Amino acid sequence: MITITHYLVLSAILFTVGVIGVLIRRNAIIIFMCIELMLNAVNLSFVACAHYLNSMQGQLFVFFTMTVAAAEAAVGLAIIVAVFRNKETVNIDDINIMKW
Amino acid sequence: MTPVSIMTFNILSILPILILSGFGMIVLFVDIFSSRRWGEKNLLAYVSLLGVVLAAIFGRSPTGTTLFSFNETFTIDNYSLFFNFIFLLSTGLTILISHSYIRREEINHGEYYALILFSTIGMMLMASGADLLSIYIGLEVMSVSIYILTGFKRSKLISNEASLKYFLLGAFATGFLLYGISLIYGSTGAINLKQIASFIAGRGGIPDPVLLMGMGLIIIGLGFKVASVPFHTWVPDVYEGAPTAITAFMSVGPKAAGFAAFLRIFMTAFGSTHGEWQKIIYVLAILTMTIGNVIAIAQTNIKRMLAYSSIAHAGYLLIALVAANNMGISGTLFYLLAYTFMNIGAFAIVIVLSRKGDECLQINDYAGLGFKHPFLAIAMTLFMFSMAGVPPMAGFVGKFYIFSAAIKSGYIGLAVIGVINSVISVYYYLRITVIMYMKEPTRDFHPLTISPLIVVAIIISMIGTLHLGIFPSKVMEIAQQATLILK
Amino acid sequence: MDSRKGELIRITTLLVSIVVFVLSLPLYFNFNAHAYEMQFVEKLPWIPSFGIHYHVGIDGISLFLILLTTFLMPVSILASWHITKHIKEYMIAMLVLETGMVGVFASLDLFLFYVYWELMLIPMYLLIGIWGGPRRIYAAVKFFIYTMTGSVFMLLAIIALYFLNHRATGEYTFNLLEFYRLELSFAVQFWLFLAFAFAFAIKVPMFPFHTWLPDAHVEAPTAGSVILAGVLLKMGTYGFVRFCLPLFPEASHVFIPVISWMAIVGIIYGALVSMVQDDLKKLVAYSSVSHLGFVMLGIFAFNIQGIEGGITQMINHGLSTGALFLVVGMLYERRHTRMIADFGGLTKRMPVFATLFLIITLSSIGLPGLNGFVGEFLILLGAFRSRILYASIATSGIILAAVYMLWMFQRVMFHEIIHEENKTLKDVSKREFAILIPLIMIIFWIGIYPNPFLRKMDASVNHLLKQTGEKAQTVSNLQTQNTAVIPKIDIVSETKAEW
Amino acid sequence: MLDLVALILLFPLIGTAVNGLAGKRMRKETVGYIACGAIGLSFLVSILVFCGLLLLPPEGRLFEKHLFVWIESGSFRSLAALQVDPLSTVMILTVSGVGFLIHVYSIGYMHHDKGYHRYFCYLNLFTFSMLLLVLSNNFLLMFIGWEAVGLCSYLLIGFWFEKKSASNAAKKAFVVNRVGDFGFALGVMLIFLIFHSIDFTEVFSAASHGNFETGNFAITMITLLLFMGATGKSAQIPLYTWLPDAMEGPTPVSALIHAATMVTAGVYMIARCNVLYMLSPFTMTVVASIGAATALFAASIGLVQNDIKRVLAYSTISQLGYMFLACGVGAFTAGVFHLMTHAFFKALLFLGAGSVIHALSGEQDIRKMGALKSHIPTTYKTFLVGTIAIAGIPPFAGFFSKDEILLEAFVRGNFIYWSIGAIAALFTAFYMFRLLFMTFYGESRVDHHTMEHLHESPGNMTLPLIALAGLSFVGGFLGIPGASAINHFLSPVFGGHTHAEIAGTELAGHSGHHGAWLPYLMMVVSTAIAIAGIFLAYQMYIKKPDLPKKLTDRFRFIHKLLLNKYYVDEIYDALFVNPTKKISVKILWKGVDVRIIDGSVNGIARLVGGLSNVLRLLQTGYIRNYAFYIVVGCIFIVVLAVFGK
Repeated sequence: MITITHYLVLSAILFTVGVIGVLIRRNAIIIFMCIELMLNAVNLSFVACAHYLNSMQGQLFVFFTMTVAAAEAAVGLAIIVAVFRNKETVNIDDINIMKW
Repeated sequence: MTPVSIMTFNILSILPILILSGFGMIVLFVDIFSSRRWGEKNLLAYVSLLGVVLAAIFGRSPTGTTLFSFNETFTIDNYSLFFNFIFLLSTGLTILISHSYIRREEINHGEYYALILFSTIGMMLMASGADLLSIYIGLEVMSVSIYILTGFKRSKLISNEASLKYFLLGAFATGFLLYGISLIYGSTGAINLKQIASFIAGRGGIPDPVLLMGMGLIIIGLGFKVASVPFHTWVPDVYEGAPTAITAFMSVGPKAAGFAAFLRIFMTAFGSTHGEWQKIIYVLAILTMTIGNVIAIAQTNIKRMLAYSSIAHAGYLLIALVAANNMGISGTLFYLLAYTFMNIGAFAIVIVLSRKGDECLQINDYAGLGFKHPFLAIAMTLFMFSMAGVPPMAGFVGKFYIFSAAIKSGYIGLAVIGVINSVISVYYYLRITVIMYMKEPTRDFHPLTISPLIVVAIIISMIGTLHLGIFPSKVMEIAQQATLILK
Repeated sequence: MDSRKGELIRITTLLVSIVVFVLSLPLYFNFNAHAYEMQFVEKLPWIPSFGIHYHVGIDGISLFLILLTTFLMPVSILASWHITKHIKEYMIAMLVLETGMVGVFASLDLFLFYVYWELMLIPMYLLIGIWGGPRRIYAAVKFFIYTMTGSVFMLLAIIALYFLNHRATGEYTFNLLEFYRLELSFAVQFWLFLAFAFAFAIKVPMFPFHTWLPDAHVEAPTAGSVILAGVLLKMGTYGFVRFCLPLFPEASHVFIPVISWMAIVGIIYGALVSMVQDDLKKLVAYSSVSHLGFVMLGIFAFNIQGIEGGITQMINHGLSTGALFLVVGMLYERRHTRMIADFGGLTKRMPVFATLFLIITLSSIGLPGLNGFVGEFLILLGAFRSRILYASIATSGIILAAVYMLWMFQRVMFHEIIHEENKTLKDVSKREFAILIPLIMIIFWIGIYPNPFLRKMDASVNHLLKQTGEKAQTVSNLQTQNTAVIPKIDIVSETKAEW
Repeated sequence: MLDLVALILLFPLIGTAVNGLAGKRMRKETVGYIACGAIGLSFLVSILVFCGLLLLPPEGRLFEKHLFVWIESGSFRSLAALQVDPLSTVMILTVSGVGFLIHVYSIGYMHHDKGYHRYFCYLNLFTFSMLLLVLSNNFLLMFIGWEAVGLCSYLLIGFWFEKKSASNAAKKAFVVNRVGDFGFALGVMLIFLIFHSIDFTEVFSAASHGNFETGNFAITMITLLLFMGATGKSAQIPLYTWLPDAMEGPTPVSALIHAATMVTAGVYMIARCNVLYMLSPFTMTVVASIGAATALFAASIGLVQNDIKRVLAYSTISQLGYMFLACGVGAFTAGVFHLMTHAFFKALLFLGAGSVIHALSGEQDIRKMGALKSHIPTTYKTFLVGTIAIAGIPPFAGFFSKDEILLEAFVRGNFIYWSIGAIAALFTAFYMFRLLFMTFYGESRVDHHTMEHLHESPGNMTLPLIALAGLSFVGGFLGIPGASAINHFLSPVFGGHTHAEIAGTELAGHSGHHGAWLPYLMMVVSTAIAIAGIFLAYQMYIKKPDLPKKLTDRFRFIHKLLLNKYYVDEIYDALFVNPTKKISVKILWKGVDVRIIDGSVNGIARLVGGLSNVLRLLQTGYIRNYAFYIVVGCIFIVVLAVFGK
């Protein structure tokens, strides 16, 4: 029997994977994808809860999250492209003019 | 399954948002049909300014009453009106200081103003949101617009870098916020703030661990927006890299919006679990003030210094959140308004002194300004003393308000740390005046081309700073009324 | 800026300050010496939502400090005649400073008081920082931050009083006169006293919080030094009299040994360090530490002689030390140095100056018949009545005062002229004479006939003593319990109010 | 007539003011006339006041003139009020009289000085201060005069301020006096604490009405503290060191300081407070011992000094020691009497010395004098009178007063006091005649250049000398044993402790042991001692001029010790002055102030600055670091939220 707990644990694992990905990867696009993974982990948790609670609001939330994520993706990729055009790299360790 | 009912909404409640959206579209359209050669794009500033003014005028109408719209996901009350005023003010001032700046920096695109207007809409949504969803959407609308604005100087690597940093970290933090929301939703079955509150009250005010965890994650998401340590790290870099006018905008609008959401969520939804979250905020407040102020001392770039100062100010505001009494909330409102004036004023001066290709951002570049451009120097001095919390400037009254709130709730230790920090901050604020008045100029000041709009912005900021410092009473009363809604 | 415009600015400012002085005179003549209540009170709502009023008034304690301020102002403006750099800004700063100073002495609303207290930091800071000497930036910043450090704690204490008062009376107000009626527990008094005393002790400055003073004095322009020594330092001592004593009587009593010993150490230490300075301004600055030690000792004698002496000594110090700084400034204008070793034998070239300088020096030493003595003696008498030991040690300060002042005077004014530059010095000009003569006349007046001054203080000081005494008695048994251990205070329960 | 008493003070004050403010623009003669006239008028009024007092019955001879309330605070009140009684009358007569003569003398002596008007201004102020001191009716007003004479001595000793030694001496005088004043001030405070008043009449009547038992601790403290003031002002051990240095001033100033004003203040004060002192046997012992010790100590130094003024200075200290000895044994009248006669002859001697110095164009070393007798005859004759008077040869003034003191020391004190006094008397006679012989007799050691300018002083200098010589001769008759006018006159002040009563009662008790012949025996003995001293001096400096040299070689150590004044100045420097300076510079200023206090103030600032530079390194600029901080914060918050109960 797959209970709500399983979903939530899976969601937590996915989220953690996303977080770790953000921490250890260098490529900006991959980092962004890890963030997307985090968002989707959250979506999973929302849907699971909505189902469990018999509530529509969670489902609704997921739609908004996806929309927002899409918008973010558009903007984010554009930014990465802009960086790439000036610097010709998407390695975040090379993007380090401003510090201290 | 709860049926999704047809939404009922009061058009008045979203009128300012509609106006701003409309003007955002208009700006975009006008932009398409205007050519740079004829200077028609200069009109865009006036168009957007008109939008802001109209939004402010129409936003005022339902004062005193509380309106709910969209199935109680959106509310207009004194609280959100006060914040709307702050947002519109900061937007208006930003447009005033942007006008000449973006022309000089050759980023005079119509999208600039449109994005500012859209991000203002986001802020308003955050302040007016009555459930977590609308707050989240507001936050994203605001953030995404600002991600773009930060990178608006496309050809400048520094701007790209700031934008990328802000975007990646912002999205990352949003992930935490969302996860927090989902946990709260899972734990309480609600995303409406009032329902969450009643759910917790139903449990006798004793929250379960999942709820607490969700609360913690929300603190991260919002803490990121208000620049609280340790989620502040983006602030100096992004402030430095962004176009200065946008830095000014970012330092006041989104911060205010962050606090608006912070206060509303924690006072309305988690008000009864104050004991649980105050200790977290307590630690964050101390860290934020101290780290912001201490690191600011070593800065040589004025934008970075103001960035750290902005972090420190967030720390003071968190004190008010810890205190969590009506005085603290109205103090926050007051403080944010005062902060809007003094911070945008300061950045306006920075913009005036910069020129294309040479932004004049080193603090030492200000040497000798005091007697070369007395008006600018006096204005800058005023803003610095105000931020340092010296009477009779607005910053003092704000700090006084917040420390009063802390003492009222018995957080003497926090107040003591707060005032010590405010002494530390005096050092770097004073340094600006020292350099302006007491050092010989190290370089020539090029003849400044000061556009009248930016002068208007500076004068408004000065008047605001002084007025709130000397006659704060009226605004205080409004702020106090605004807080009543949260309890 | 052309010189005519500068001259106009100077004269205008001078006239303004003189008018202010003349306007302040009726305060003295119309002052009712038999009433202890505040007089010339004005009370207007300012920030009603916090219960803050523009509430000013004077009594016998603040009367003379206000007069001192308005009197020293034209004098210092006259002493600033040589300022040519940014004359307009300079004069603006001076007048803002005056506003702040008078405001501090007249405020009866603690919020208003604090605003003025901080407000006058800015012009003083600018005066030191822009028109000061070579290390002016260091001195100015140190002055500002040091003073601010103290005062922020006072701000917290003021806020705490505000809530305590609300808890006791249900009224939100910053009215000092209301606060006087509060019955605070000893523990609360203890901490609030500390917060206030810290701010004031820095301002006075009491040993060991005095190190900002020599720096500030050395770097400040002449007028800045005069105002700093003449008025600003008095704010600290005035604060003790106006706030610490009547608001926290039991705590004040408990702190008598601490404050007294700090004062005594200040007296002796200030004198000894002053003795060996080679910079004239530093010497006078350290002598201020010593003099204000006397004032503090007198205030904490808790009897009428001590406090009246203390107030008199505040005035005296303002006059004498102010005059000393003026004199040093005159020397500096001539020679552009303040090192004692660069002078010597000036009496020969500047006999009139020598006479005036000598009178001022003697006034500072506390020669009977001049003003300094009246204050010092009353202070010591008061201290002697309360604690013989303190007074006995402190009295040795009068020996040291003679040593450091006369040694300085000797090295500057006596001997042969050894430096070539000193052989062509000019005696005092008419303007300089006009600066010093009013001061010297008052020095003699207070020395010979101080009674009019003392009488105007009587009622207020008696009332103050009654306040401290009566309130102290009510909780006097607490004293004995609490002297040994620092009281632990449940701050939350003491101040926490309903949401 | 008594109402005029304020005028006594007013005239010198006017003189001071006029000369001080306008003196520079006036002719020298005018300045001199104004100054002398002021003091002269003051003297005349003093005589009137004296007559007025005489008209009153002896027990009612107390008059107070209230001028205004000076300081009033709470129960403390100090009036500006003057008190006329026999003691103050004796003092004002002496002060204004001798002061007047000195003023007249100064006209000639200071004629060539550039600071003429300044000098007279100070001189008038000096006299004013002293008159205020003796006329005041309470301790605090007295303290004004007390300090003001210190100030005037400062001004006058440092009159030639270009001379480093002069200004040093001036400062020393003021500071040493301040040390004494420290005690005096404390004494006044203690008086107020005990008596709740500082008026002489109230304090003394409270003290004499038996409220305090003899030996009362508070009274002892009061009297000791006051005495401390007296040691400073009247140059007693241990605070006498300023007086010899005070010779740096113009000679008439020395005369004024040593004779009429300043140094006598201490004796006057103790005499004034006799009621208190009589209540404290311990203090009396201290006073007497210090007086006796000072008398001997200073006299021994005087034996070998070579500066004409220095010899006189040490003789003054020694004579003051006598006065304190007298007061210490309770013979206040004798003390005051000696004070008066001493004023005459010491003024005479100093002015005479001044005349000598004037004649020798400023030479002060007696080794460079000799055989001046015929060159400056008037000076010589008057100086001889003074010398005889101080040596104590009857019937000159010094004899009577000194003899009375020795007698009292023996009768009321003990043999030791007497013998010390006697030895000091021997020394006095010796060194004074040594001075006389070396100056006026023997072979001339004056160099040629000076010799050419050698001249007798002008009339306005010799006339005062003659007048003082006359006073030194007749002054003693005021106090002839058995028929002492001064005893009689002063008896109301010294109440139950007058000489007359002693003669009647106590002496009667003593006479059981010693018999009524004692006073006469004493006279003979003291005369013999004086003659012995003179004889010794004659032997050494006239008969066998090589003897002193031999003795010096023989007792090299003692001679050196005496010549260097027992190294007291050096000891004081090593004990107090230098350590204080060193501690102040090295420890307090450079150490505590700069290093510790300012060091920690700046240290905190530096610490914050350093912290700033460290913490900013956290801001690495790497996104992954920033993300890492967020995660750390997240873990922290979640832990705190969930588990932080």
